[in-house]
Amino acid sequence: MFSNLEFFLIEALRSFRRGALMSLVAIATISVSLVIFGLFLLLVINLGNIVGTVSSRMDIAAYVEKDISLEEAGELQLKLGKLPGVEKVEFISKTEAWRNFKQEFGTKLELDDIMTSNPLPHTFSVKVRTPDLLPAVAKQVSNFQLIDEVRYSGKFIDQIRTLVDAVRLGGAALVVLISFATLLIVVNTIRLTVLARETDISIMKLVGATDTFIKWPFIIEGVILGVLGGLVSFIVLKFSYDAIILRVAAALPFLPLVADQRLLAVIHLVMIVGGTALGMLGAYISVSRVLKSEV
Amino acid sequence: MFSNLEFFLIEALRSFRRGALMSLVAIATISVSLVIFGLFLLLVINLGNIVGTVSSRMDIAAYVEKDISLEEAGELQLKLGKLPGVEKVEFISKTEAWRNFKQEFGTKLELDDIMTSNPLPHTFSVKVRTPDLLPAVAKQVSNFQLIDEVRYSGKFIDQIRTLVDAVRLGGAALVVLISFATLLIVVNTIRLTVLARETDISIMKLVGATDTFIKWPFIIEGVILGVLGGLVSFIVLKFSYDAIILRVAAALPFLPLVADQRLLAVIHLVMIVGGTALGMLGAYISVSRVLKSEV
Amino acid sequence: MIELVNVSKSFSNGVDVLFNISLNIGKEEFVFIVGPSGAGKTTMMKLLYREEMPSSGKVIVDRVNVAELDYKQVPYLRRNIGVVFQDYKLLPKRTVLENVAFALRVTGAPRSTIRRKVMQALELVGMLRRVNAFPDELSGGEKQRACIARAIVNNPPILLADEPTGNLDPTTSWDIIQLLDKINRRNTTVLVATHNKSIVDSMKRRVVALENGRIVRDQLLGGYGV
Amino acid sequence: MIELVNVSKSFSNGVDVLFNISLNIGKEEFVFIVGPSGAGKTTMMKLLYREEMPSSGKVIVDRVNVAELDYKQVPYLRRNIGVVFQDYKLLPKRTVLENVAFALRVTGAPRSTIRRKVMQALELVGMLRRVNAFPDELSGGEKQRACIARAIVNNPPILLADEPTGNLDPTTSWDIIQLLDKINRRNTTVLVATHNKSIVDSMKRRVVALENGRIVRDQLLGGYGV
Ligand SMILES: Nc1ncnc2c1ncn2[C@@H]1O[C@H](COP(=O)(O)OP(=O)(O)OP(=O)(O)O)[C@@H](O)[C@H]1O
Ligand SMILES: Nc1ncnc2c1ncn2[C@@H]1O[C@H](COP(=O)(O)OP(=O)(O)OP(=O)(O)O)[C@@H](O)[C@H]1O
Ligand SMILES: [Mg+2]
Ligand SMILES: [Mg+2]
Repeated sequence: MFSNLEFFLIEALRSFRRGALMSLVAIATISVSLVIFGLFLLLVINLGNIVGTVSSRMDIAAYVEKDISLEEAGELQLKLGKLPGVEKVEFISKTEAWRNFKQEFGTKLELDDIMTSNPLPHTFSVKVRTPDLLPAVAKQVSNFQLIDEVRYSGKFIDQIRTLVDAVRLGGAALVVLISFATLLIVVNTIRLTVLARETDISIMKLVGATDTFIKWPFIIEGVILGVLGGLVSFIVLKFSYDAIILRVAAALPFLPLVADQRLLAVIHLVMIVGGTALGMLGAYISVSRVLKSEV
Repeated sequence: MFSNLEFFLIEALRSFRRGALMSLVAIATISVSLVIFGLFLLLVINLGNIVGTVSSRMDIAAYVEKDISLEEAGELQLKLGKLPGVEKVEFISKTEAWRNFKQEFGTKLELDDIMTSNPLPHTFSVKVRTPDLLPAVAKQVSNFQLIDEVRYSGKFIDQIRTLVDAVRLGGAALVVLISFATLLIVVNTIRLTVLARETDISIMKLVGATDTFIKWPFIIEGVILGVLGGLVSFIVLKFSYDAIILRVAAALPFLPLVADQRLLAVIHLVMIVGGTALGMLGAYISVSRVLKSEV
Repeated sequence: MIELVNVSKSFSNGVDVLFNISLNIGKEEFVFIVGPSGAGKTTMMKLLYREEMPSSGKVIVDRVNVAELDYKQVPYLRRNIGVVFQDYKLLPKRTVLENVAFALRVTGAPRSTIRRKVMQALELVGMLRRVNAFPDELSGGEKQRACIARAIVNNPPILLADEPTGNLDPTTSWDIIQLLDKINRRNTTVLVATHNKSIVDSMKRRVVALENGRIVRDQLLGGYGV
Repeated sequence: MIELVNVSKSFSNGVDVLFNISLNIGKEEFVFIVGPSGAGKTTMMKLLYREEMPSSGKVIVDRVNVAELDYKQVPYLRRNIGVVFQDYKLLPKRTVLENVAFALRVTGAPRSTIRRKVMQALELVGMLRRVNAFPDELSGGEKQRACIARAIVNNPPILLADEPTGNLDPTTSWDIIQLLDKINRRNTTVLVATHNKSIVDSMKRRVVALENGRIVRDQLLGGYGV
């Protein structure tokens, strides 16, 4: 088997070269579908990321009515920060809250004239890691003696959570669907190139070639088509995505786009490896089919 | 030319039937890429719609400090509603606003004990048609004598507006890109089926067929492949989208998905017509190429 | 009808095939082209219906210099030249009937006459039995006869037959040659490239012998050998 | 070496081609198969290397019933049978050299012996001049000779030649037949289907005549006709 590897490789390269136009058309098709796949993947990942970030901004407000010292507040803040699932705790003193309130409504209402004392409580703003932790964390926060009341916008959070779940689920479904579509397109493209050589295959069988012997060069050729298609799509996607995040970062700095180089590297790898695997698979399936239908 | 139409049609159907496997593979590829195209289109349209709706929920708050009668309020509401760009005007009386406020902060603050009178103003909540109209409308609203102050969350709105623009632009770019990709895939797929019949074409030329005569059956066959691919993708897309909106409507009732039957019909039409046109184009390009390269 | 003037042909990959060929064939003639394998017989015929272009010299068919013909005119030239290709060139996905009919269809002939003429031609070559078979289902000789039927179905003024009896038994071969002879008598110029010595010898027609791309003999009432 | 016992063959579309053929060919024999076009010569040969399966009867090659052979074994059967196909069956995108080499490559022969044997075979058929040409660039006779070279390159114990001289001039034809004869003397069973009367007549070998799918004559030291 392996003594033939060199020969198979040469064979594959030759048929690739001699059927240049078909090969180019096939590579173009494969690249295009992989680029779409990659774009979709990045889109879904970014959507998930955006929704995730938005939802992580949801926080719990914990009110303390008793007048506490800054020391007590700091201590409590530390304790709250150590609760599992909590990302960040902010302290807004009642004075600060009152200032904010006055800033919101104040200019037109002579509040200080009406009210002699600040009616608002101290507030701890507790950020949790994921929105589904909100109820549990809220419960724990309310167990602290000093805390009088705990609030979070339950209904809104529920909606956001459902939305996040939906985007994640829909995204996953989309990725599965597009993966499948890409698979179909790549496999079909390669199948078309193999079908075009049915006659060759039947001649090879007639002069005593085993199925395995016929298969290998086709599979290697499929791999070559897949690798090249994958590489082209990788290059296109890398440069266009880099351009996109640059532009988006400039225009919409508040949008949290994924620019984690390691994640992107993984995606690019997936595309190249995927292209290769699909090329191989496509060739394998097609040539096996043709072989079976031949004498 | 047209006396031959029947013949060409028969020819096309025949070669379609006799190259059944290749035709099926081609149709599958075309359908798949059209389905992706359609999904993308629907995704982009829905994203645009969602962002649009979210942003249309942004409103202008116009405060009236003077105590006005219900009559006056109604009159003003009517006038505001007639401003260009305004979609809806809501009136929140100071009593109502105070009640809302107390509901938000009230349980823990004995507000009524502290404050003898309601410190809040009457509010008109003005919804505009598109977020970019906000500044202009706000200015006009502030021109009314009774209105003391006008507010809208400028920075947030600016962000939203940029986001909406970005989604629309990005969506349009994506749609263009995916259209192009679909075009490439469909055209290439058909090209592969034509390339597989180069020998046939050269024989036809040798027995005296004109280029036009050779072209037509291929073009008709391309149209058939395109139509069938378009139809399959239409059916797949229609049923899956219907299923999706049903589920989404149940799970995320607040998400404004596009279910406008006329718009959907247009999209489906685009897919079938697009498939057909691409099939024709693909066949035309490929067969012309092959013809030129032959003797 | 056919005139070659100082025609040479080299293929793009540097193979020289024909050297300075000059030949004049009248409308009523029946000419055998003989010569060893690879002498250039097929290439010479290809020049006439412009499957190949001459490297130099003039190829005149029916008073027209084929090499200078407008691309658009080539199909009409080819309709006037029936060709029995050495390798048949049948369309693989069409039946015998369809293959033969194709040569008439391209001319825009009405459907009714097509069927009649096709059946006539197939009868002449003894292929009525296999009209609905595909080329893959034919024996070598049957393919050859289908190809002959296609070449004559159109009653072209010129008929080129490249080794038309290579896969036929002597009896059928003889029938085919008689047929070509009959066609020739109906005012068709006929060129036959062949290795069939007995046929050439017994027909006693003009013989043009090629060797290594040169005409080495041009003899009225000739035989296969010298 | 080869034994057919009551073999019949009908194609799936209902065409009956062979009727109750029985035939026994020894290891050292050289047999001509003759008969009119469409008689069933090619079909009979196809049964031997299992391109077709018999509808009934036994086809025994080298003591093995070919029809019952395991699918995996078919390539090995075919390596033992060199075939000159009537329609050549050269791989279009490979040169003459590569086409001939292919028949050796499938056997896993080492590279060095491949080149030597291929050049030898091509020399025997007089094709050294065109080793790097593609089939499209060959004349009819050259294709045929390339196909012959491929069939013999492997020194198979059985050689089937289906109309191996249909596109060759008498001299080359004669050379090829002498070559087949020489191969036969080196202990190879040779079957030649042919329409070439003069060759069959002058070789004086066993002749099997087919007509309409039946053996009508089986004669040692026979001629083409009766
Ligand atoms: N397309 C081509 N490119 C290169 N060489 C070619 C091409 N076509 C033919 N030849 C060469 O030109 C020479 C003459 O070929 P041609 O087919 O004319 O021979 P022929 O006389 O018809 O022979 P045969 O009797 O074997 O058919 C051959 O040596 C052949 O290899
Ligand atoms: N695959 C097939 N399907 C149907 N009929 C076939 C098939 N192959 C061959 N035939 C028919 O079987 C008959 C015998 O064919 P075969 O090729 O064996 O003839 P042959 O003796 O080799 O003739 P020739 O001398 O013309 O090559 C022919 O009439 C042919 O049309
Ligand atoms: Mg020739
Ligand atoms: Mg035969």
